[in-house]
Amino acid sequence: MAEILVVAEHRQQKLADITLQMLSKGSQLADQSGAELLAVVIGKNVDIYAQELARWADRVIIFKKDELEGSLAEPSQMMLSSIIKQRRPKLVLIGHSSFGMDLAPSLAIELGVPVITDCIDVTIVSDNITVTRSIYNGKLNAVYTFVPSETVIVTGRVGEFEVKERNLRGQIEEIDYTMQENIEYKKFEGYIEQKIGIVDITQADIVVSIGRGIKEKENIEIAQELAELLGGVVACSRPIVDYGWLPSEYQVGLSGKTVTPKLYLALGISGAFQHVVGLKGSNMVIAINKDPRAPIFNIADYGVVDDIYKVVPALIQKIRELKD
Amino acid sequence: MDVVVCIKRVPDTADVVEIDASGNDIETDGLAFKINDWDEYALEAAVQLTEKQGGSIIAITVGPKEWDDVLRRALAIGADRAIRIDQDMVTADCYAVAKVLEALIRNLSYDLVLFGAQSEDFGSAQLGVMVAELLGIPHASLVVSLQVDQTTARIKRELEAGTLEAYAVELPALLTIQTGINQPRYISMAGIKRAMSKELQVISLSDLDLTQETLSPTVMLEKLELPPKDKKAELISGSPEESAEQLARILQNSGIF
Amino acid sequence: MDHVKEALAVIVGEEHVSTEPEELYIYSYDLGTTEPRRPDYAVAPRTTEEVRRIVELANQEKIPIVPLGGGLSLAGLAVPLQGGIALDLKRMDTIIEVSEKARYAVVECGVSQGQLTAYLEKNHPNLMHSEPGAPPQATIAGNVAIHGQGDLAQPYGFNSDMVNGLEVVLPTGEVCKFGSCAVGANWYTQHPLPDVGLFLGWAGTTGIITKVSLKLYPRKKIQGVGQFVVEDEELIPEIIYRITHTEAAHDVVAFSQAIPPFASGLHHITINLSADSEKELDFKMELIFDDTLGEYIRSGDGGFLGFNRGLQRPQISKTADWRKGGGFEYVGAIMPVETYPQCYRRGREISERHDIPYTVLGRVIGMSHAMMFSWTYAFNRADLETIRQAREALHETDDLALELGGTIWKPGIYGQKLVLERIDPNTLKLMKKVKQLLDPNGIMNPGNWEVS
Amino acid sequence: MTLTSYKYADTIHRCFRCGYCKFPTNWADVNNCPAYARFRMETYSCGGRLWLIRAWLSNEIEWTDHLAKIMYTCTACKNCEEKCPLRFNVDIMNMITAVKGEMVERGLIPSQVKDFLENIQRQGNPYGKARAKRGEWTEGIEIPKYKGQDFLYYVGCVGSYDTRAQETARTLGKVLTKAGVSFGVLGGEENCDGNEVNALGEETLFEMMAEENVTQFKELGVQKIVTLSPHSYNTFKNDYPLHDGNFEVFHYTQALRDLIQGERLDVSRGLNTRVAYHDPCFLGRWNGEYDAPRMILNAIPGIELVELEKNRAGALCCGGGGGNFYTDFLGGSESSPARIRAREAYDTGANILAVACPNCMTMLEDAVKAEGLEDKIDVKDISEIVVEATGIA
Repeated sequence: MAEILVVAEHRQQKLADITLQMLSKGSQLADQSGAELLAVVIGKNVDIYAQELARWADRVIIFKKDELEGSLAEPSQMMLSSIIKQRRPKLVLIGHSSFGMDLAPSLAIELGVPVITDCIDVTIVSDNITVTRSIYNGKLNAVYTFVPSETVIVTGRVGEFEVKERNLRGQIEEIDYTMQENIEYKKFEGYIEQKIGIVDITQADIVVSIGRGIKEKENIEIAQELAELLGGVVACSRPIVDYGWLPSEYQVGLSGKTVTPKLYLALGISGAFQHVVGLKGSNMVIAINKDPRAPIFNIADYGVVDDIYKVVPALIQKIRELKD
Repeated sequence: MDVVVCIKRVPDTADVVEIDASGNDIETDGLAFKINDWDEYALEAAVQLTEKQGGSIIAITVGPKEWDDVLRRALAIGADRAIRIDQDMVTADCYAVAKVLEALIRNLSYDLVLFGAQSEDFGSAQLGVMVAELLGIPHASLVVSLQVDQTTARIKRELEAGTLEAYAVELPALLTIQTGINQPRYISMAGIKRAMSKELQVISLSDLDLTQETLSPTVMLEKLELPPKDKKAELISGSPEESAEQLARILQNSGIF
Repeated sequence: MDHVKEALAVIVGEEHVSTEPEELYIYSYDLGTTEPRRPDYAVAPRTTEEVRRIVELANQEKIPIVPLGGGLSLAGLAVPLQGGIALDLKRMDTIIEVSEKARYAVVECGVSQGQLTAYLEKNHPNLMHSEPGAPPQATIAGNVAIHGQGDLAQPYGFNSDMVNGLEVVLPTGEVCKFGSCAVGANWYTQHPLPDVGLFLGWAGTTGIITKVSLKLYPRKKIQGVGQFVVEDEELIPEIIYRITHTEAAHDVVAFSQAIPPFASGLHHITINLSADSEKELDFKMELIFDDTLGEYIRSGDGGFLGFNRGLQRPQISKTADWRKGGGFEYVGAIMPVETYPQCYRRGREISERHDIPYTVLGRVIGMSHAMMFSWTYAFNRADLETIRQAREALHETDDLALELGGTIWKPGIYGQKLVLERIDPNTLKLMKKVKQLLDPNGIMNPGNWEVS
Repeated sequence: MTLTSYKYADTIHRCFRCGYCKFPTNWADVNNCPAYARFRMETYSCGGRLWLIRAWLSNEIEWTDHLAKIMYTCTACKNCEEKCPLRFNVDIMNMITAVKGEMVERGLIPSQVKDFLENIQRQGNPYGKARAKRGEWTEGIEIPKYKGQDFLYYVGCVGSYDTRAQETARTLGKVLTKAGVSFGVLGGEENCDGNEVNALGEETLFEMMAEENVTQFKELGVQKIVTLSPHSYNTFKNDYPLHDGNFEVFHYTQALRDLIQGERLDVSRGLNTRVAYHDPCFLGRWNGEYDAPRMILNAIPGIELVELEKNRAGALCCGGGGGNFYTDFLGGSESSPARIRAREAYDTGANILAVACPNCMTMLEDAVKAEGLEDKIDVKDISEIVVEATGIA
């Protein structure tokens, strides 16, 4: 029977969200195309993930290598290529995460199979796999197909695929793989955790978040004023951290934090997906941005197309008035 | 420390992107072009390395004649020489581009190969890692910190949720550079003019013993389309004061204050 | 961020505190020859309350505070000799009150001389204050803190004698008022309460003056300046005695300088007159230039160079360009009027020995009670040798002023040392007691007036 | 570059830092240097800048982002040159521009300035908007393309792209049409004039832009230019002749004055209101034109022209010069020069604050709103006042 293989990702004793997203998409595709879903997990103590993976996958394959640390792209590639060569799945699904970005392209080269990364949709219609990518910073979508190949690799964008619970009890199989070489050329030296800041933006009910549109470091104050007025905290998108205007613990997004506030107020944030993925759990999103085409307006509940300097001070004043 | 930096030319799409008549390319009339943002960080990282430790920088790209402008820019930033493989591969798949780059880099002397972590236009974030695999050298993607001694690159990769991971990678190695690793310097027009005298070599596929056939695609772009607007914000209009008033009411009615 | 900076930012707002190398560089210099010394913080408060909290913090942290207004003393009084906080007070620039009838103005400490002049011209054209010869950025409070004088010194004395009241943040953080304002709402007189005025002349070592009430004087409609010149410096004391006897002038200055060369060696006396009518002006002109100075003209000893209406604002900074080099410093000294001839001759010698164009100037204070002298030495900021020359000349001039029986005005460290060596031992003891009482932690402008 | 190779090595140390540069003509405050007004630290005054330039070039201090920002907060308003009593004052602007040039050369400029210049390099305007859209401001009105008419009406980047300034650009077009002036615009073929690029120290880029513009103007047979912006006026008049571009250049207020005086434009309908006029730096201090705008306003029946306390050579800059209308280093505070200016305008009791520069327009209109004075005083361009006085719809 044809197989779809999902590569499970985990870090520091936790299965990554993207893995559940890929499993959900994978099982849907498996159902549609009459394939079996295979989940592969590699690394230290990975047997602890087996039961959870087996809820989605027909078969869970475990490479338990307790000496492995770090993101594991290289050892994963070795073990994955061996199993892919052996089982020839028609589709390999990997998350387009820091792990997947390090792994998928080189795996594809080693196997000599096509790869398309960062997909926001995957369909299989009568054995033809079609994927959709979001390009030009969300302005266009591109639809791709593959030249005929026994196996293709697809990486999926974080946060694009909904998690749908399943209750299978897949078969669990542990493979004893002997690594032919020790990976001396790339040594893991540890994780660097983000400093815990004075404020924890993940716990806030109200987040006033600023982006490139704030223009000047000094102007962060006006966002702070609004945040204080609403009893919330200030957060930001990546450019603000890149400029060194706020420390990284204030960053919302893929490489930053995920927030789940009642209100997410995006000031001068264009809404790149890497940012948006961190605020999807917000109850209400309001965006103020000068550019009417900013993608943030596609995910916001309310939007104002205007200069934040004009609107925010006025907003502060109105809220004061209403509060009094 | 000899560094090869691979760069790309992309359209400046800050304003608007439209699909052309063919349906699988964008309308380039009236578009301005620029060096890919991430690649500028990679070049800056290379320049900072060689400023400190000596060595040379070669900037390379694959593209038609117009792409010389990004190489000129790379030379102005601090590359010592530049090579353009004269082949339009804008719509080619990454695998083919990776093979072309590998064929060139294989014959260059290098300790490090740097790529931008992704491109602004297609954003696949895969080319660098592919080239590393083809070259058979270690790689690391999403590098946000880089220190190099004679044999080793000590790097930090950006993971999710604010975590970084540190590695010591043996040289030669290939790294893809994430934004924020540095602040790319401004390149003055005088600098660009001065760089006109630096060496910019143009080579063809046949110089690399490659033929069109070896570059046959593995994936096909079928069409471009506008993303469906699944949800669109309710836009509030009026003067800033009017908008502010409405927003304040919305916040009040939602019990925010 | 270090915790002191953080605490300062809480007090004055982040924008108004800096530890950046650029601010620290700029506040490490004054405009004269004093060697720079970097502060650790540059801070610009807006209110007395902010100043008070900064002083409290400085006491907790044992950090020096060096207050400055225009920063134009030239003698290094605003250079943070022991680091700490450079406290730029120029944001405190509100003119709080002008009493037309009681002729005084209450100003915050950052109000500049130029600002008050412009304000009075616009809103109280019948009033003026005694404006010093400094650039207009010099502050009222800074000027009284160093016993400055201005263009009304001849009739009315030192500017510090024109103080009607003060608000001061003590070195231990208490805010005190002195004068009638300590008792009621009016700032019209410093007397007759028991004298606790321990702040004038102390150059910021006993507290930070945050408000000043300054006396204002009638401003007449016509202003002008008459020039008289003599060749023989020995005549100057007598001439000044006679002019002041008329009680008709409002500023009298004698000077001699090397530039322009044709006038070198001549002694100019400028006599500012003011009048409300042509009749009054004619009367004053006749009284001074005919009745009083006519004798010198007739004997050929002196010449009347004319009378120009309107007052030129001081352009003293031009001296800074004499050696094409952005700098000058002068020794100021309060001298007996009869020392003018020696002051001129010896000062000129010092200048010439150091290869600096000489300029010796004396402004009459009061009814010939004294003269405020300045021996000015231009230097070229880009040429260390000229700075060294100027510094040597300044030190020699400090010595000279004391040798001739004068006292040094707003002395720098070198001059302060000379004065303290000579001062009455009991006076010195009292100064020590005062300083220790007011500033137990020694945080206020340390390095200056180090009596303990 | 070191101090010795700095063009002003012989003069840079001559600043005494006496502080005259901060004052308006009448000494009323120390806020007439816009950057000093905003930050009130000595470093931001002209004297502070000159001392820091010398310290940097002689390696007493290192380059920092903060140093660059201090230099780039200078709005090139020329108040310092006007007030400095020393003879080297004629070169103060040049001294600062030269050091900005050195920072540009070394690539060490604030990110906002980098964005500005890269946007110009790429799209020919500081906003980074598509070059192709430069002519969109003409949509919806009849405005002729330039084809050898008497005047080239040059609009500039702000008038072409800023939505508020676009209105002004259109209004002026209507006024010129009404007066029967033979003129045309370049629309999408117009390129940036480069005045700000020059002020930001990107000399080579400026030279290229000037040469391109001169070539284009000559090919089109342009002889007379009327500009919307004093910034364009300044560079066409003073810099382009050095690049072989000798055109007869008018700021539009000069053109309108001539039209009114020549009775080609009838403003007799008048306007009953009180107007205060804000002198733009690049018309006033840079080019000595203080009278043309006032003559226009005085020619309109019913207008009572009042003066801001700080006017003509003593006017306070709106804070938008030297690229600051884009980089906005001086924004975000009640001490922002534009907001100080808005309060000063309100203090005159005027109903209208008249401007003659699109940069001033955007800066001051925002400031009036930020001050909550939008119901009390309107910011209007002189062309907009004229259009009302002529009764053109």
